[in-house]
Amino acid sequence: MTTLSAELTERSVEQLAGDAAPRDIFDELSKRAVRRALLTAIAVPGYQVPFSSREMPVARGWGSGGLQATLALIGADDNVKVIDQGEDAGVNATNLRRLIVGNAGCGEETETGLADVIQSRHRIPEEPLKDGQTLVLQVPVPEPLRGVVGSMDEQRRMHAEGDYAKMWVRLYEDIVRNGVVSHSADYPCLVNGRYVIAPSPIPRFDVPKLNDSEALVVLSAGREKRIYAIPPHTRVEPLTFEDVPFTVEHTEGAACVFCGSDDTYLIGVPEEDGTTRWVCSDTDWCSRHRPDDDTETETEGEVSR
Amino acid sequence: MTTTRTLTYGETIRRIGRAPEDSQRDYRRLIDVLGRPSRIAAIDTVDGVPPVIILAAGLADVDVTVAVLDEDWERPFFVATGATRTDITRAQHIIATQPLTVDQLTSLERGDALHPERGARVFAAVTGFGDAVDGADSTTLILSGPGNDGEARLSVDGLAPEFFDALAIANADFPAGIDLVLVAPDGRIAAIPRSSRISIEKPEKGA
Amino acid sequence: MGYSNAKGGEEAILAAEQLVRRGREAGSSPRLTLDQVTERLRLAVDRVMGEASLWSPGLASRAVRQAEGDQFEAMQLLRAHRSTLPRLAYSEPVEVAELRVLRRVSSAFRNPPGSQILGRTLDYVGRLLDLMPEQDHERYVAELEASVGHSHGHGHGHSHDGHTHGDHEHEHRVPENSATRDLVGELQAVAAESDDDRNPPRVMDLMRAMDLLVERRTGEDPEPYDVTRQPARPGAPRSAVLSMLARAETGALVHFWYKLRFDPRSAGHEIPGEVRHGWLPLRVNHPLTGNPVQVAEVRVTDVETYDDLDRPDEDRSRIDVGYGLCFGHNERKAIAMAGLDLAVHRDGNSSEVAQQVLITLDGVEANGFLEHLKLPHHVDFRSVIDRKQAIRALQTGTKPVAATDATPTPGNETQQIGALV
Amino acid sequence: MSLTLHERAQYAGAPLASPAPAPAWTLSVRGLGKIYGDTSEESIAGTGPEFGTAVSPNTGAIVAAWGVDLDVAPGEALGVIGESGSGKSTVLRCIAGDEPATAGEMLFTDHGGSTERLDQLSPTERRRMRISDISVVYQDPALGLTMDVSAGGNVADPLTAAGWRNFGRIRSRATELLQRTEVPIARMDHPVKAFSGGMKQRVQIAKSLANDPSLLLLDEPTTGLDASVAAGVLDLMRGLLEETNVAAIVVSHDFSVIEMLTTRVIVMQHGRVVEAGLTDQLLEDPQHPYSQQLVAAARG
Repeated sequence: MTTLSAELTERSVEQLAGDAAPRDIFDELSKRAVRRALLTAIAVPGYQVPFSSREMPVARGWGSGGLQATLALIGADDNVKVIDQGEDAGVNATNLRRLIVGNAGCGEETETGLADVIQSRHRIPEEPLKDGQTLVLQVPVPEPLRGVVGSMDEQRRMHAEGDYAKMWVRLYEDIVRNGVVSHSADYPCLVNGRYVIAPSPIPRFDVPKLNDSEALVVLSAGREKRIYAIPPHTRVEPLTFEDVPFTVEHTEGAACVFCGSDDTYLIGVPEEDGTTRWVCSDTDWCSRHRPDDDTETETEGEVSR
Repeated sequence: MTTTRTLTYGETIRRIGRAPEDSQRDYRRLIDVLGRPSRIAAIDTVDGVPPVIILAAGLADVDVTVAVLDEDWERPFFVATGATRTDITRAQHIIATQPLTVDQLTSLERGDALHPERGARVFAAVTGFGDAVDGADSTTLILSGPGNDGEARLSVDGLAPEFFDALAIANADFPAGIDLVLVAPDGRIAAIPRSSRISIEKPEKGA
Repeated sequence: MGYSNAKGGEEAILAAEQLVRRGREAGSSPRLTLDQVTERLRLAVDRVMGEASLWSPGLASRAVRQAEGDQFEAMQLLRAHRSTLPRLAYSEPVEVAELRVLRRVSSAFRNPPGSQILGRTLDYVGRLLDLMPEQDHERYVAELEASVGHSHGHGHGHSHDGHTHGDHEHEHRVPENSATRDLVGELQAVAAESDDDRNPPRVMDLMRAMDLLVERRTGEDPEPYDVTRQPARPGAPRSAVLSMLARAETGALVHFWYKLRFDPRSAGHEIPGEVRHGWLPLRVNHPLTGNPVQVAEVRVTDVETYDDLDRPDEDRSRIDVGYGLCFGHNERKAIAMAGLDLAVHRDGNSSEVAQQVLITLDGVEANGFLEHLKLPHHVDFRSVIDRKQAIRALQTGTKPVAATDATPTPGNETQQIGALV
Repeated sequence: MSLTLHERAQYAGAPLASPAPAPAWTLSVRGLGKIYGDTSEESIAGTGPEFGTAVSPNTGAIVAAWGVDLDVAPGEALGVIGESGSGKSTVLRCIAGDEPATAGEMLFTDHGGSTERLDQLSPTERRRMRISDISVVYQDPALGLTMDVSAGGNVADPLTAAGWRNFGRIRSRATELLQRTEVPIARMDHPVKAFSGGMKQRVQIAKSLANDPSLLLLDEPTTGLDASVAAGVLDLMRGLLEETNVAAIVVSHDFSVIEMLTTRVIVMQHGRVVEAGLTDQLLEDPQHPYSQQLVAAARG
């Protein structure tokens, strides 16, 4: 390959890419494809709409679906909140937020109430969502029947016919064997009395927030190229038998060491002495509900260079 | 509904093709009304181009099949959007500047339980939303289902009650069905997803 | 020059090799130095060392260069070279707790004891193709050097190699509220790869304190099973599984782990308690004094992972443990290894999963057998054609076509049988 | 919220036809046929008892069953007997909906008196019939049960499919059914793969009765079980048929099974019905040579 052509390709690539302008990471027509798929998802609540999911600057399984949904939704005048496990400053949330704000030139927000679009992995914020807000949930495995039946054709038939008997049998077997429903996060839910969905690995604690929500909830699975939605004021019920109450994660006597809350989703921070300190998973909510005189800014764990 | 053809052809094409920030804003309004059937929102209008064309253009591109039921606007629409043109029975998007007949509605692709996404989306121009003083040519729909706390009412001018009866039957086989987007000349929009159950409120005085 | 299998192979083979040798030296660019391979293609070198199961960055970079970047060729070269090396001694067992950590993250806990240490990782960087023009490189490196000074423990100012031009000026503004500062305090980003000694408490000890774990220290497997001396077959102990996983091909491990995600019995996935990259001491007993002496340090990635036992026949109150360790910095391999160690434990060491882990994941074996298809098979193929003709003759009731060479065709014999059927 | 026919009609405002007076039979089949391969007319000729084969000389197609007529009324059990290859299991699979019939009309009337043309229903509607209207007990339990699931769980399957959502009631209904079919309740929560052949059939029978079906299809239910176990299952089956008002079709190659369970029987050979009549009459005085051969074998 002669040097002339090497030089040529370098210059043409540079003209194409432009020097320092923030490059677009998701082209306009791809946004329209996601928008069209989302229209069907809203019109058929709970149905997993196949969509032309593109590879993104975040790896598959790290939020590429959520990123495409958010970028398809937002404009420059939107405020975007991005959280991972409930934390704005989580490293993955930080990376996603950088990409979104850098690309769309939109506002950046950590207060749930002030955000137009909230992209989240595995949590629904503690602050109740309002009319006009949209929650985008990142979804690793969109198919609730994945652990029930192996064949994908059979899974599609079951959804098409609303035939979820096998799912209920699993629930029956679970209770018979363990005395309690042992399904932890990503608890299967029935949307609009028709489709069973995987609500993404949110804790059972967050599932009731999906029912009759004021906000539109968009669930986007980039790797498996499926998008589905829960419109506002739509019935979402966790699959439970009438006489087996739906329980949520709760530890008796646990309260957040920062804000004292005992009715938000808490996570245990293991201490050297074997005890566990509880802290809010929704760090932004926690910071806005601390007693005013709280000067304690003790950091978690040891600071290491 | 005619438009004065003062615009040059090139001018029309430019106005149909929406800038990314416009189509994004239109879209947010569309999913707001689609998610809450009976809610009415408004998109920014563009002089000389019917809003129904504007809204649909923002969602059209080479990857979507469209049927434009309007001789004047058909060619400029396809030139401006590059969308793939097809006949009404196979189109994913149908743009109707005039009321669709019941036959046309029943001929649309509704998808099936295995492929609900194949159900068509109709962008239909209407004259208004219950604006006519004497209620003439106005149909009041009672909508229930996702997006509504119980029942909600939506009055639509410019589409006959039979149209909505046909829509109800077309969407009876949920999840197969058709999603309807209604666009008034002043840019107001509303939508009826196939998940909505529709019944027509009988007017008090003789129909 | 065409080649015929029968004769004249010698010249053809030599000619082919010359083409390879000349091809390798062609081109206007200078020859790739070993330092360039080791420093600029370090992850390729790490991967080849793992899959060849030989720790030698120098030899591995030679293999990568010689193989022109082809991983399978490189691991084949290094594995074959390994067979030329005499085994001088057996190293002493080392506690993995002694790992001197460069990077350590936990998915299971927000604040693991000893905190998350991000270290050098691309995990939280936008994976954008770097289109920076070549001539800007010097300026970029200069800025990089300058930036090492001001980025300190606090905040996310971590610099990371190979990040894109676009991100370069982008200032991380960490949202300023107290909770986030607390979190940031914990999520320490190690600015540069520091060498000071550090081994934080292990998450495993924490889990054992909670008494939720399945006990895998059963003592049934005291001496590590040596897969190079005794081929590992189903039923082999855990140390055989771990050894085969350690030398398995990275792509095979990733795909085999991913395949399991679509089997309803293992649809959920495990959660890594700890992913670590760092240095392990290598000790042997001194021939005279008999005391262990450290002779080297080996860089490894190790992963400890936990899974919810949710099958009917399992103890639902317990969490199972998987472990994986491999040479160099190869997190996807170690994560897959730990997941498959756990999967084999759950399914049993004579299960189908165990068999596939032990038999099908070695890159040299799999690729060797695959590429052997290029070898001449004309003897077998003639035999295949012969049977096809015999069956076709039976179906159409005709006498089979006489074979091209003079050897007697079994025609009449098939005809007789044909009449009987 | 998949819409039933009734809801759909009402929803769309169209008037609903009033149900016709309930007919005498649960199932009436006319001209049932199943051809594997070329299904044109050409395949029929040259097949049947008189030709001693079901393989069409013209097209090579297999005319597994052709021109089969049968009726069965509530509370009655109809036998279908023939050797393997006679087409008896094919007939049963077509009625069950496991296979689409090539020809024929199948009219089905449930307890409530509403009638359906089974052969005109979509696969989805056919499957829905199998929840509460038509149940099958297969010779191979793996076709009727999910092996990794417990006995109770297998009985819960049709109950949840029919909309039962109360765990306590599901469990007591499953317990009641398993007790009725003499499955030891202590083993109710064990996976059925651990059960013996006879016990698996008893679980299948319990599962088949879960939603009080109008029609019960038994495909060689005791074949492959040793004599004493088979006798126990047949005895149980006979008791259940007498107790409930279910219509049943019993397919078997064994006249003693037919004799024990059924009141009427049809004899099939090479895909055709060669004789039909009351079971005990046919046993006493079989007309068709093939029937005589079968009866002789049973008496032998």
